[in-house]
Amino acid sequence: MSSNATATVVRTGAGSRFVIYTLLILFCLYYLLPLYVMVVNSLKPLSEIQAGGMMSLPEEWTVAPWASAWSTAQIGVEATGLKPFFWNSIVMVVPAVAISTVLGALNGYVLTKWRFRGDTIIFGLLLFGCFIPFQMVLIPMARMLGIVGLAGTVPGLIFVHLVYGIGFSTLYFRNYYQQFPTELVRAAMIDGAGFFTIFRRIMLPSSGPIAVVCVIWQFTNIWNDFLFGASFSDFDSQPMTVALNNLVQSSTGVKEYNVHFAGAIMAALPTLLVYIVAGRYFVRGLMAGSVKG
Amino acid sequence: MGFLDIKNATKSYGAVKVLHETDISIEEGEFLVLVGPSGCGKSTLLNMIAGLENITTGDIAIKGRSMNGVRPADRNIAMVFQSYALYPNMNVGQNIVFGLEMHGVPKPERDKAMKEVAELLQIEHLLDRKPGQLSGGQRQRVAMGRALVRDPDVFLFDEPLSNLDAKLRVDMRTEIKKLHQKLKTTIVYVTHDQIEALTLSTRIAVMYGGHVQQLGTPKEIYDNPANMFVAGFMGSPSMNLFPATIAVENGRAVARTKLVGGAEATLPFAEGRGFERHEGRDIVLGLRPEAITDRDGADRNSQSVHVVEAHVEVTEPAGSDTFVVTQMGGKEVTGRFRADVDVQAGQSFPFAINMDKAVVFDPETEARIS
Amino acid sequence: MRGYFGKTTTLAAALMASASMAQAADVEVLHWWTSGGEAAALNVLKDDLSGQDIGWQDMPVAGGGGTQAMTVLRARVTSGNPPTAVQMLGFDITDWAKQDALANLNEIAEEGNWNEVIPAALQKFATYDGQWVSAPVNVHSTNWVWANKAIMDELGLSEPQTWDEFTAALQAAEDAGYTALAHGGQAWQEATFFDAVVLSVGGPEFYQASMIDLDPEALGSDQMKEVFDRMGTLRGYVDDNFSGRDWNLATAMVINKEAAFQLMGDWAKGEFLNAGKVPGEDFLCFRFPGSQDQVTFNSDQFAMFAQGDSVSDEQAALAKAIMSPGFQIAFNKVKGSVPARTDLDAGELDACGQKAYEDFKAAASSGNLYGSMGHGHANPASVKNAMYDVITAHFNGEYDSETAVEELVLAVELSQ
Amino acid sequence: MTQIAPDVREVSARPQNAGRDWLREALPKIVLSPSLAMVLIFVYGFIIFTFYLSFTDSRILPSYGWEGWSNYSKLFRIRAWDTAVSNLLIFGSLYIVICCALGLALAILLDQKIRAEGFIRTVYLYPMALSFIVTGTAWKWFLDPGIGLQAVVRSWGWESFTFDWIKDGDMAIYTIVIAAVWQTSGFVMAMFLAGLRGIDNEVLKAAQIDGASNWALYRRIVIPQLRPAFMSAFVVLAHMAIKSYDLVIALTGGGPGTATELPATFMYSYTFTRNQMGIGAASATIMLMAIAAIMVPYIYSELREKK
Repeated sequence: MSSNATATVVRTGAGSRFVIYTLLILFCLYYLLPLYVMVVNSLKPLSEIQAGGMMSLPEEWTVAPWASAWSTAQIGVEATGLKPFFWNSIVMVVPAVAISTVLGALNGYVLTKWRFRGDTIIFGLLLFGCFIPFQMVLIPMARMLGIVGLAGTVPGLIFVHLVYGIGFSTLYFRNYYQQFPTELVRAAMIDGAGFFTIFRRIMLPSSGPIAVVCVIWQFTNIWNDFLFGASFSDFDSQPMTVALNNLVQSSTGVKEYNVHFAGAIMAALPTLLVYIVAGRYFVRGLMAGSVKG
Repeated sequence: MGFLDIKNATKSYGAVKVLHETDISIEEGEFLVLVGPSGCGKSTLLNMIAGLENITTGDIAIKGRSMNGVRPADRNIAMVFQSYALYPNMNVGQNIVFGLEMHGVPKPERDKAMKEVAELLQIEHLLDRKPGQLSGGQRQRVAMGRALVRDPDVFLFDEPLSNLDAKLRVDMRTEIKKLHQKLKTTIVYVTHDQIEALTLSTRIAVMYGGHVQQLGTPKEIYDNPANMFVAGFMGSPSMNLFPATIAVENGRAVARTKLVGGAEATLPFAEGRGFERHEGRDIVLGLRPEAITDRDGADRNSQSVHVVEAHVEVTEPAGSDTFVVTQMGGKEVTGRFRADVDVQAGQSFPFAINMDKAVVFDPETEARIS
Repeated sequence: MRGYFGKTTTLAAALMASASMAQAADVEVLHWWTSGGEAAALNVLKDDLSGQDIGWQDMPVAGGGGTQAMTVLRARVTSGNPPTAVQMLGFDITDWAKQDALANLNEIAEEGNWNEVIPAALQKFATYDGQWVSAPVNVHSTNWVWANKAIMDELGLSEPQTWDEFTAALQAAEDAGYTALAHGGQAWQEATFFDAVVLSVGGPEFYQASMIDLDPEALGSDQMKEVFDRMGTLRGYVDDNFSGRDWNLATAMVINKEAAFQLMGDWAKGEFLNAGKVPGEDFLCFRFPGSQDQVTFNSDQFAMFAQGDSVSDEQAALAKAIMSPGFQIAFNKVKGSVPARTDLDAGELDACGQKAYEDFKAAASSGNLYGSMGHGHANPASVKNAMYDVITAHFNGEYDSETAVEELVLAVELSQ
Repeated sequence: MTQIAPDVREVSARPQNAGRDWLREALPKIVLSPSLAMVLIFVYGFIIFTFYLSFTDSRILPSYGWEGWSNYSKLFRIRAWDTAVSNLLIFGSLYIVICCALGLALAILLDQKIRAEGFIRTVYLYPMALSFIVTGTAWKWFLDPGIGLQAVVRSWGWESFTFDWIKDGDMAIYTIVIAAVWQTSGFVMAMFLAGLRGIDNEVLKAAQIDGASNWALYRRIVIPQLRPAFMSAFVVLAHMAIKSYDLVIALTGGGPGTATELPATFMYSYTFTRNQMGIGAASATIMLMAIAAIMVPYIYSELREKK
């Protein structure tokens, strides 16, 4: 786990450094282009968009589309904007991410430090579960939720995300804990610490980097999910993506592209924020285990 | 019944038996070293004593109480790991008392114990640091402190010095020895370093291939190795082992072996060892380097020193001694000469061989013949 | 199928029974009307209900012309937690009715005389097995051509009456440097062409046989090859950049005088009006040449999901409100469609709307009202989409007309 | 020793309780069991359920009339299915290969003590944070020859520039690749960057002293050491490729025609849009078997090696 966090010692000449920077900047443009299109067009009046020129800067700058997307755009019968749905998403995403991370950590802990006959098969089963197409589970899942009485509830939705997120969080934590010295666990056992004490006092305090990776991954996936959010929510718990979809996909009527773009960026802000804030720990977290072994 | 009894213990992973039937019994206050090359089963045995691995068959008892099924925390043992296994998120003080905390010892007592241990190991100034900020030797001390504070029945050490540099290793070795002499605790210590084994232990179990090859005091192990493996593994440079044949001359058993150039050396055994009955038998003769010296360096108390002219192949001055290499029975043989002896490679030189110290092995079974 | 669903509905009923205690007098409505105008129109309904102390729980799921909503509906029903009322189209209503999932609205229908005021072609969808199961909100007709009047005037064109006149007009527009036909390359838009072309080639009988009765002979006939040939001709007048374009962008081409014509349902009118264009002055609307007497339609309806034995009071109130003349006019004024009932005064509608309402009433009384295949009112979803596949593949040049006919027969067979 | 430590012997000497022992032994398994149970029911149970449905006459909702193999025989006669499968092969292999190549290249470039590395890294990484519900429209515009890249380049004076793949049935699938690569390659880059940072610099110094050129250094020393990163990237990418749904819906809706249909969109459309749940289930079954055929040996070999 003691990895060298610095850049490579490979040396490059001035000429190749110029080429490297040029390439890096070109790719920055590639990655930023769609965001540029969205931002620029979210700051134009609709008439400018309809007049064409999706790449050009606004002649008249306006934040009206943003205000509209946030609080007055038509989402359903009422023109509420995305505001109320934002909270719905938070209420669902935060517990789902938290539980799935903790559960993944526990699973990884058991699978690496409390190994038993057949544990690899169980891990294989969990891992393969990541690959199931979500469209396939929609109907049986709805049925199960109905049977246990969680249909159309926030806990139900959290549960669904938990089930289909568990594979990846277990994968991350298992690979990370595999690098974690087993001797520490043994020392703690001899010191008299039990299963959960070791987890809480020894493993968790050292799990920061991988927890960041896991949280980023789960947060992104759950926040951006549309299918489950639309199918398993209720009228009062529809998440942000469903609202955004309603904003953008309205079948007939004028398409207010500027408002759509503003709403889209708005819906993406929390995930963007997570990436920007936690991004620096992300590579470190990946480094500390998940891409090794 | 001893303080720590290992009775017929075995360990298997599936069909693979990594530890064969093992019986070891030591008394309170003994320092048992399990020594052997990697993969010999020594760490497995230690983990079984600790309760970190289950026993497949047999029994391990501490103070007469069977430990089967008793979890590590309830065995009243403490362990020092090779990597020290210090909890990275806790400072030194917390590391030391973690075990006490887990056993429900109240905080004032814990703090008192921590102070005492820190004082004993001279690490008081480190108590607030995190393990990551410590040097190797300091970590080693903290790891020991963590074990000491528990006042266990048995201390278990798993190659505790192998991550230290050579100088520090020697210092810590001495320190452990002192500590043992002072505290008189029972210790089981695993190492692959035979010098550590010889210097520290009161008893050594030499292990190889999942078997205990020999269990005995350091002197027994050194002087009377039970077989060729033990002979070769313990001591440095290791014991010379070369083929010879037993003959009887004038009613006295001798070993005959070939020197470089085809000359035959005849080496009489000490009186009364009874090798006469093995007349004509092919053997492997074992001689420590210190039993092969220059003429003046030979042991004056020895009954049977014999001088042989032999061809010197290499000399290796080592400061206090010079190691001189020749061949006997087609094998390289190293002798330990005094440093001021003028001996050159290529010349023929008299080697004084102390046959009192000779050990004899069966070439087939590799066991010692007595 | 009944066996399975019987169980779910019992369960659903049990769940809903407990749930509805807590939230008595609320209706949860699943729909996909999220654009400003539509939502405003629905608000009329909401206010109407709140006047009767019935709360409105809004459950909008937009996307794919209601397909997203239908997916959600299936999850909701399977989980035993169906919405109170659901916006539905055509054969979806029948499919759900077959599952015994919908509430019987006969009492309200009788009271409101629905049998008289709703044309038979609509009743085909709104009733199942002699029971009213849904309340139609509107009727969109889909065989419209929208034209830029400035271009037509410039080229001296009048409203084409026949296929040949139409192709001549298209050719003239193209020769003058305009995009002759504004079109968005999405399956349903191409299917909208197809509806109109089928009618223009073979008339109502052929439409009935091929699109509604799915007669393999009609589907494999020479007439059908002619239909595909004409589709190919239309393809020739579409610009290269059509694929994937949203319909409203195509409409914008007509508005902006880039294109001369667009074939689209009456919802396109909203785009013209929003752009400040005046019907009859800036743009024209007329029936696709060769289908002047027919109206192909699709109709949004609200079906009520059964909650126990009988329709609940709130559902009844909602159904009544939907069928009320006030709502029908108010809603359709905004939506661009026409009321589903034939007994209203259309004075409040605009010129195109009045014309459409007259056409609709005429077609209804003369039996020329046909469900649109392109909009799921001629045959079930599986067949419709199978036809989409072939029509789109042909339109995109993957098949020639002959292959297309063969594929159409096969696709329809496989989808049933 | 007793003088320096409190006596803990009493605690350790307490009699063993059989029930507690059992609990202690079983605790790890108990902790794991909810996850296992969830996966067994909600993944494998559903797979079996879907498998069963594929033999039934299910249309709008599950129904249990036995139909035998007819859904499968219908499935294989549907041309869109062939298209979907071959598209997945094209898309999946291109997507994985390009993402890995690009991710690796960017990681190597970014590993050269670049100024503002943190910023550039975030720029490369952020697309992963966005769903295609968000970026779909922007991409659609960008790829649209009428208003997107083609139009812009032409307005700069290069009149013959043509980029109309999204409108071209043969090329449209490649535009899906472009957008998919855009979304994930930054993430792959981060994985490789982490792998690169984990490589011992001593080894690189040694190789430099041995006279290895930079090119040889990377090809012979560095890249072989990135194998675990490749493996992780492969799992993530394969999983994304198979699940690609939003992407296609947002960009092309499966068109032109059925040119960009993928198994995931096919399955969704038959199960939900076309009310032919039986065929949808059959396609899901085939898809799962294909996934299993690729992933099971991979997972097996990975897990075996690690022992």
